[in-house]
Amino acid sequence: MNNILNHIGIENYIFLSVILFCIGVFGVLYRRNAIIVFMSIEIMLNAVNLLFVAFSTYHQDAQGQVFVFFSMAVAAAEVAVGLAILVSIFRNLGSITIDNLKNLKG
Amino acid sequence: MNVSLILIILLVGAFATFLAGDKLASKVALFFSLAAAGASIALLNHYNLGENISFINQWITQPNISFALKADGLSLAMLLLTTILTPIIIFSSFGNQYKNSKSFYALILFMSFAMAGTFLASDGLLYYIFWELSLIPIYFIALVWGNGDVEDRKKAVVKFFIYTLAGSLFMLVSFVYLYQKAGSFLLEDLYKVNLSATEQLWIFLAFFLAYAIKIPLIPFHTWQANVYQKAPTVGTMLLSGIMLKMGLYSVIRWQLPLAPLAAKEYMYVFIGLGIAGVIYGSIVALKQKDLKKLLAYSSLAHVGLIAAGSYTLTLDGLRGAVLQMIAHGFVVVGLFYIAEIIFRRYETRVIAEMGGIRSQTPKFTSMFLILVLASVALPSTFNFVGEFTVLYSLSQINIWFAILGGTTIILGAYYMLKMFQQSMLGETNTRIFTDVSGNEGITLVLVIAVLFFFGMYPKPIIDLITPSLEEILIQINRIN
Amino acid sequence: MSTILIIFCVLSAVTLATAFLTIFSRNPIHSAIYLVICFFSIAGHYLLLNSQFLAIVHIIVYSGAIMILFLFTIMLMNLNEEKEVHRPRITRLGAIVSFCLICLILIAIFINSKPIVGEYVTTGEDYQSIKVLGKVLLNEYMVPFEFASILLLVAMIGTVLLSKKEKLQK
Amino acid sequence: MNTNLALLLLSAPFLGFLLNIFFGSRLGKTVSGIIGTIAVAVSFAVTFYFFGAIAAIPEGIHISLFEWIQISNFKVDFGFQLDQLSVLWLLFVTGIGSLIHLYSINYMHDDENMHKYFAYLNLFVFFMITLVIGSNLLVMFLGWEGVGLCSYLLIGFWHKNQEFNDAAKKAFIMNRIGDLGLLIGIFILGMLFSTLDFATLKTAISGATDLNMYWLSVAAFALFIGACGKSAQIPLYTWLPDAMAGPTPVSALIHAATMVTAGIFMITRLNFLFDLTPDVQNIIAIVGAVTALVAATIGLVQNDIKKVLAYSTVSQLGLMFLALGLGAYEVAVFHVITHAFFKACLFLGSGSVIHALHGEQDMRNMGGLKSAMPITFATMLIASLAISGVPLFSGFFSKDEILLVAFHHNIPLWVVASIASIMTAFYMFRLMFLTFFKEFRGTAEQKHHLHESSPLITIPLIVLAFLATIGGLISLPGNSWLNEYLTPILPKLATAEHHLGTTEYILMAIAVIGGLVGIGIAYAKYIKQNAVPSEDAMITGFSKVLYNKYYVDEFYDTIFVKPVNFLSRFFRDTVESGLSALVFGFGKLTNEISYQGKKVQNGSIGLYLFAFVLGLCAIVSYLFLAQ
Amino acid sequence: MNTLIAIIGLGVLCLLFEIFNLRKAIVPLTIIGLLGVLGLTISEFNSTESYYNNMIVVSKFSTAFSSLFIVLTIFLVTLGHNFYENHQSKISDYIAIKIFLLAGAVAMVSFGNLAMFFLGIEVLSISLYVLAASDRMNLKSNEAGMKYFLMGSFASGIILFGICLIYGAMGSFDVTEISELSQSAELPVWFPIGIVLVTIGMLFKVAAVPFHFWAPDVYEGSPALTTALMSTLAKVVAMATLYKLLSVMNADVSESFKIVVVVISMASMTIGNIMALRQTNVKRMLAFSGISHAGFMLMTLLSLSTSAGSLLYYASAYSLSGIAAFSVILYVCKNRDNEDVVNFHGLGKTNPLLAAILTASLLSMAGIPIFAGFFGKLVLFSQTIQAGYLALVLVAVVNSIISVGYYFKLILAMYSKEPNEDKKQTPFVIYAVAVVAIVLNIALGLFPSLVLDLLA
Repeated sequence: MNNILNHIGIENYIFLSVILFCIGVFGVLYRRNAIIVFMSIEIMLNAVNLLFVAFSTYHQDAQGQVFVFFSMAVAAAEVAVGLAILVSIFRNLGSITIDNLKNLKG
Repeated sequence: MNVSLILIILLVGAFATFLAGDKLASKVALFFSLAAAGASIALLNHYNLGENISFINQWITQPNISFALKADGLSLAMLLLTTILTPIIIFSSFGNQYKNSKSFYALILFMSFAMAGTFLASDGLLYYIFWELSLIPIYFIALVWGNGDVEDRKKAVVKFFIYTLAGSLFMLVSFVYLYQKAGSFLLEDLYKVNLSATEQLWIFLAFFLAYAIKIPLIPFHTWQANVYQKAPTVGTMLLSGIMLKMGLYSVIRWQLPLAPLAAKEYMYVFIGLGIAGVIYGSIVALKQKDLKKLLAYSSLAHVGLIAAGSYTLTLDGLRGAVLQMIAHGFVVVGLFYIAEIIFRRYETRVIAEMGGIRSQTPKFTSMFLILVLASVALPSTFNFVGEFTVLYSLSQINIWFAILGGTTIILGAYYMLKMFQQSMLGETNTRIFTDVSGNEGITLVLVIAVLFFFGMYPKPIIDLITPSLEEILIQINRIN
Repeated sequence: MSTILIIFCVLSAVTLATAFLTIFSRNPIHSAIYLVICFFSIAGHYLLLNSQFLAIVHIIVYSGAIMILFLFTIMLMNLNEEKEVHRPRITRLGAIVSFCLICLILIAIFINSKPIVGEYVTTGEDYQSIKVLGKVLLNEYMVPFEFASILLLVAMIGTVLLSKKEKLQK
Repeated sequence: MNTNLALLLLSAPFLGFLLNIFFGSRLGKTVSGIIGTIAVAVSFAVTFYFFGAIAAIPEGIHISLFEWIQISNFKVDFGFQLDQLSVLWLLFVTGIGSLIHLYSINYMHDDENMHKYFAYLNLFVFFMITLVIGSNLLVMFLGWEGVGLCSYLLIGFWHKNQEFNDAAKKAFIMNRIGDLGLLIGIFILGMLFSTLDFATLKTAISGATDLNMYWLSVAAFALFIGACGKSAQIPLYTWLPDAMAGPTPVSALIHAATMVTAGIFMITRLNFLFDLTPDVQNIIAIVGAVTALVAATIGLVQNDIKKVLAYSTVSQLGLMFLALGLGAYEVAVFHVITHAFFKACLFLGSGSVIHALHGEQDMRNMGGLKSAMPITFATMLIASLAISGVPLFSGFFSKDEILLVAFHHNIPLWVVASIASIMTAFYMFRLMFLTFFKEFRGTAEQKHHLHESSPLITIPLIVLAFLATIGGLISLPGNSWLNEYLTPILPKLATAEHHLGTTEYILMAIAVIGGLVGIGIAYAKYIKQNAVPSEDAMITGFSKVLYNKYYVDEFYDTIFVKPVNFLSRFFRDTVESGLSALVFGFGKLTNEISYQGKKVQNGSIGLYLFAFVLGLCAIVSYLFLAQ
Repeated sequence: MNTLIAIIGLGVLCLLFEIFNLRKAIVPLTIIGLLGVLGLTISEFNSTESYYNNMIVVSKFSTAFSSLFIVLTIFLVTLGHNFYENHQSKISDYIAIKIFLLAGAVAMVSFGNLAMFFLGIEVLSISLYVLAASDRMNLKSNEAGMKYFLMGSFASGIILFGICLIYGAMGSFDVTEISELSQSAELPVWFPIGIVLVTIGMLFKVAAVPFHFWAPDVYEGSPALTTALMSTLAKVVAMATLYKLLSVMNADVSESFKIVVVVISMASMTIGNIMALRQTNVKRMLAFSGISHAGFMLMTLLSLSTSAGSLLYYASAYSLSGIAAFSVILYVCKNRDNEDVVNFHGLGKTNPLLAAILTASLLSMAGIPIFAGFFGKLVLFSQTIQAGYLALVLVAVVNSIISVGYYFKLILAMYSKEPNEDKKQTPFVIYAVAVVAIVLNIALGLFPSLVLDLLA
């Protein structure tokens, strides 16, 4: 069995996931729609997951993949809580634009 | 029997006073302060018999801090100043009604406790703790029971607190720095530290900042007059009578022996600063309209001279400084009490609103005049002994220091007599001024008796403080 | 250039492109769809790396659960049309600047670092079959596994807490 | 025995003070006056005993009570020294003091605070005795400041009048300027010789081989400044005329006979020091001569009877300093004693006049009192003759000796002193003529009450007049008892030659003629021409300058008092608030930063995240790219 | 390990109480349970053991901090009795979440594997998101929850990325292995970057500048009790975790990294203190004060090997005074819609005891002697000077001075203003918590060795 990284190279995975992660960051900064911001965060987490798997292959080690499970659980939990908060904001405010959340400042 | 007894009495007294309730508070406080005074005199006796009355016990291992109370002559002298003035100050307040008096008197005792601790501590950190602790009660005393407009008072008091705290925090850093070198905060261990001249200079300056603000020396004095004016008279007495001396005492006990090279190198600068304070304070005092403010500036002038004496690094300078500290403590308490007595009757501190009191009150006037004269260091009063010694030490350094510092006896007479004239003399005032009551009289007579007794016979105090001052001088002149 | 590399490049292109589209789409539903595609392409990467189980779980959890949750919410809030106010230029500029910055910095660091030379290790052992993963997860990683359940429990209580109407106790 | 007596000497007046201050008001006026008088009389008696005893003890009696102040290189005992000089001084201090106390019983009888008056007076005598018998400079200084205090209290005795209080304050402060000089001198002596004890100091100075002449001169000069303050010499003389605000007996005792001579006492005491510093002696002589002249010129035109006497006192003190400066200590002492007699007499006489006129002091409102107050007139005439240097009266001998000494040392000084003494004769007789001759110029009311004073007032006057007449006997030219008596103090006298030659007689004649000329001019102007000094507003020309005392007070006011007050206001209003603002400035600055900072925290998540990312970029690039 | 299990069990029990309709008993029973856990934890103090393949490592450090967390939770739960009076139907949820939060916290200081660390921090964060947003009808609370959630997840992403890079470099999540491997010479650059990223994520949690922006807003918007939790428990947990993370992974902290720490520490205290000066909302003010205290605590990272004791001490001092202060704030601001300083006017007259307690706790935070805060600062200064960062100490000193300015603003309001309302009933629990907390604080001040020497 051949290590797939001999064809691709771990650097490529790193670059891919760095770029993907940065796209996620960009999305968080760029968008004001809370849902899209959530999605961007998911992209960030997925970028990391991808890198985990790549490193897992690199080390020929299962732990990396196991960690991805935890990270998925975390992502799910976060999304659930986040959306719950979002819903209550939507109920109070009628909008999910995060720029409208500027009551607390100074 | 050792000196921790005093601290315990005062601390227990503070709690007891607080628990005693508003009605009994003043009496309980007086009782405990008298007990402390008695105990300190008893301790003095033990000390003179050659017994060891110091107390030392490890407190914290890491960092290495000891609960070390060292009672040498200097500390005992200052302790006596504190414990004897405290009952006088408490007694002087008997004519006033304070709301929530249990807290008031408890705070006074607590402050007395902290100040006594400052004078006794021989562990740098313990000393620092007491130093800071003494700040809190006076802050509340001035804030809650002070007079004048609340906003102004707040401003003045907060400035005072932050300003003095600011200074002392740099002292804390110095202590920590020294600790890194010595591995202990004990004074005798700190003596052993080898410091380069630069290090000494910085440590000296950090200490100086703390003390210059506390004493206060110009130009760090801006808190003083306002706080004196705003604080209740009891607070002013505590501040000027004892707390200022904490700064001066610390100069002698801590600053000079810990950074002797710097002290020697920059001696002229600091003496000059002290003397500038003498002249500046005297001149500013001339045109003050408020009696308490005037006394504040006179205090500025006097402590400037004391500080100048300390920085001469001569035995005379140190001794004179200590003598003058004690003398000034008594005289300034007396004078502020005078201001309070006038306030009780005329409800004013503005000098221009007084006048023509002398013809109504022979006793009061005489005592006031005696205090004024003591304040301008008339020979036969205690202040003269101190001032003479300090000026003599200054003349040993440079005759011009003595001449400039000596202007205090001219300018001092000028503003004090002017104040006396404006407040007491002249056509009989239309408002009735009843002569001193029994309590007031006793307080003043006590103060005056002390001033005259030690003015004529300062030997007991001189003998008490000289050995420890000589030891400090040995440390100042040590060669590392 | 091997086939595998070509596949990798294609997948990567899809991943990045859909990720970008997710962010740039004006309609949240479109974003969601793009995101689903993005997730699928990531699952493709997993398959490429030969971890089939993870790929499947990934699709189930992300595309199946999380994205449905998103879609439900979008529908619930009736957000299918663009409601987003026009963003100030400074925000966009800031976002682009920081994106470029962080991207450049990270990539620069990785380029600067020593490249991995030589062959990648191939132990030949099985390390990513369901069997192995199961063993690792339930033996070595038993405690975190259990702890993850606490995480989910907390999330559940929290969600309930946030959504539950209180009985008025007046 | 001697110790106890010395203590009695000292404590009697103090006891009197205590009794009067605490119980005086209850004892009643007469009793309190009697207590005061007896207290001083006791001292006088004791002094008399010592006067007798001292002859047997040439080195003096030294008493040390306890250790007072400790300095690193020496200790100062609270001790006393009774020797020829101090006993001599005590003799006239307590003697004249007793008389003046006696005088005051009547003089002050109308005052409600008479017990206080006697208390202060007793206190003064106590401090004066301390000053005189102190065995070291510091005890002397105690007395020195003490008498200053009493002077303050007594000048401002009528404290309801703020002008009097101003005068008292001025006296105290100007004295203190001198005191600072004295202290500086004490410091230098202490440093140089490690002692302040007169006896030790004398041995140290005379025994020393390598004296630091510079510092010695500085010390002597500083001490002289002290003397200037107390003895009202230029430039510190202006307080003395103002001090006339006090009751007249006080002026007689303190500001004529005793306290103001303290400077002379001190310099005489330290003659061994001053003898070594000729530069300082020259300064003293010049200052003395100039003071004598300046004060005499001012005295020419004063209309207040007491002011005339005050300037006369300053002038006479100037003459004494002239003598001191020329090294003729015994002459100065001689003049001190005669001056004490006749000036006290003059003051008491003027007091009697003022008393009779119910407080009137302006000579323009007097005149013709000769008949109403014959005893006062007679005694004052004798005293005036004495001060004018008319032969056979005491002043003649003492003043003549000063002029003699001046002539021998320095002709210009002699000229100045002679002019001053001619002026003295003029203004004294101007005073006599204006007061006692011609018609009474006061109100009818006053005229109605004119009367001779009671015996309590006249007896002291008579005694003093008697002493003023015969006082010269103690030091007759060529056969001086005084010189002999003072030899232990002034060792030079033993070797000094006193011969009377032609020069001396000529000088004497010149002085006498000068004095008579002065009297003559006064006679011509005020009796013949019947002139009365013009109203204040009408005085013009140089006499206006003189009448306003050369504007010295105004000058001091402009260059010292006003600048200090200006500075005080400037410091109070500008510097203090500036410093305060500086301190508050730090607070204000941080508060302002805080206020601006609040704007950054604008609530926008985008901004927060942007800061987050920037922070991350900064840290990562610093750590991994910048290295 | 036993602690963790017991806490989780307790959390589940809380949920069960709800089912059995024992709402009234929840708080007392939880407190009793927590006290039991505390006893259990302390009994394990001297045993150093690792459980389940090194997932949980019980050491002195972890037990000491766990005990502190448990004590803080006891206080917070007790305060909940009063705070959640009007939310009886949800009280079990609130309490359970807090207990689970504690479980997360304990996991964070006793992890032996980065997986535990990550899960712990997520449990803690998610609980906090929920608690922050828990006042669901209040827009401020929603906003606070949302802000915290968005930024928190962002930070979680960064932490995760960091962990990933560490894994990439080391091939393991086990801290012992990582620690051993980090000694070897040839390390890919991934490892230090990973460490830095994780550190940044944790700096966000402790609210250090420039990752602090969320703190004031979230503190202000959250329900007061949640703010109390965040400013005491959460901050201390994050700080302890950061400390443990850096020390346990033996991540050879380079000089330049230390400089970064120094700069962040300086910036945190300065900005925190200066910004606090002009705040009128007490919670917001304490948020900024918390930022500055985070700056102080970061000083411990400069001497990792020796400063565990000082960190524990400082954390205890700070959090105890925070608890005391917040219990007074809870009392004063109950049934008010804001926490403005105005509400504190005249407290010295209407309720002198609570005013005194608040004063004492503020003085402790300001570092006035005899209160524990002073010794906290002292040992920090001492260690930092020893480590050679005198400049940092001087900045810290200047900051201490500035901080007095705003602490005293509150004290002044209590003592020099007239009260705007009459005295109101003070619930017993408030007194109890406030007094116990401040007494503990003073006790720590009088006998600092008790805590300082614990981790020596």
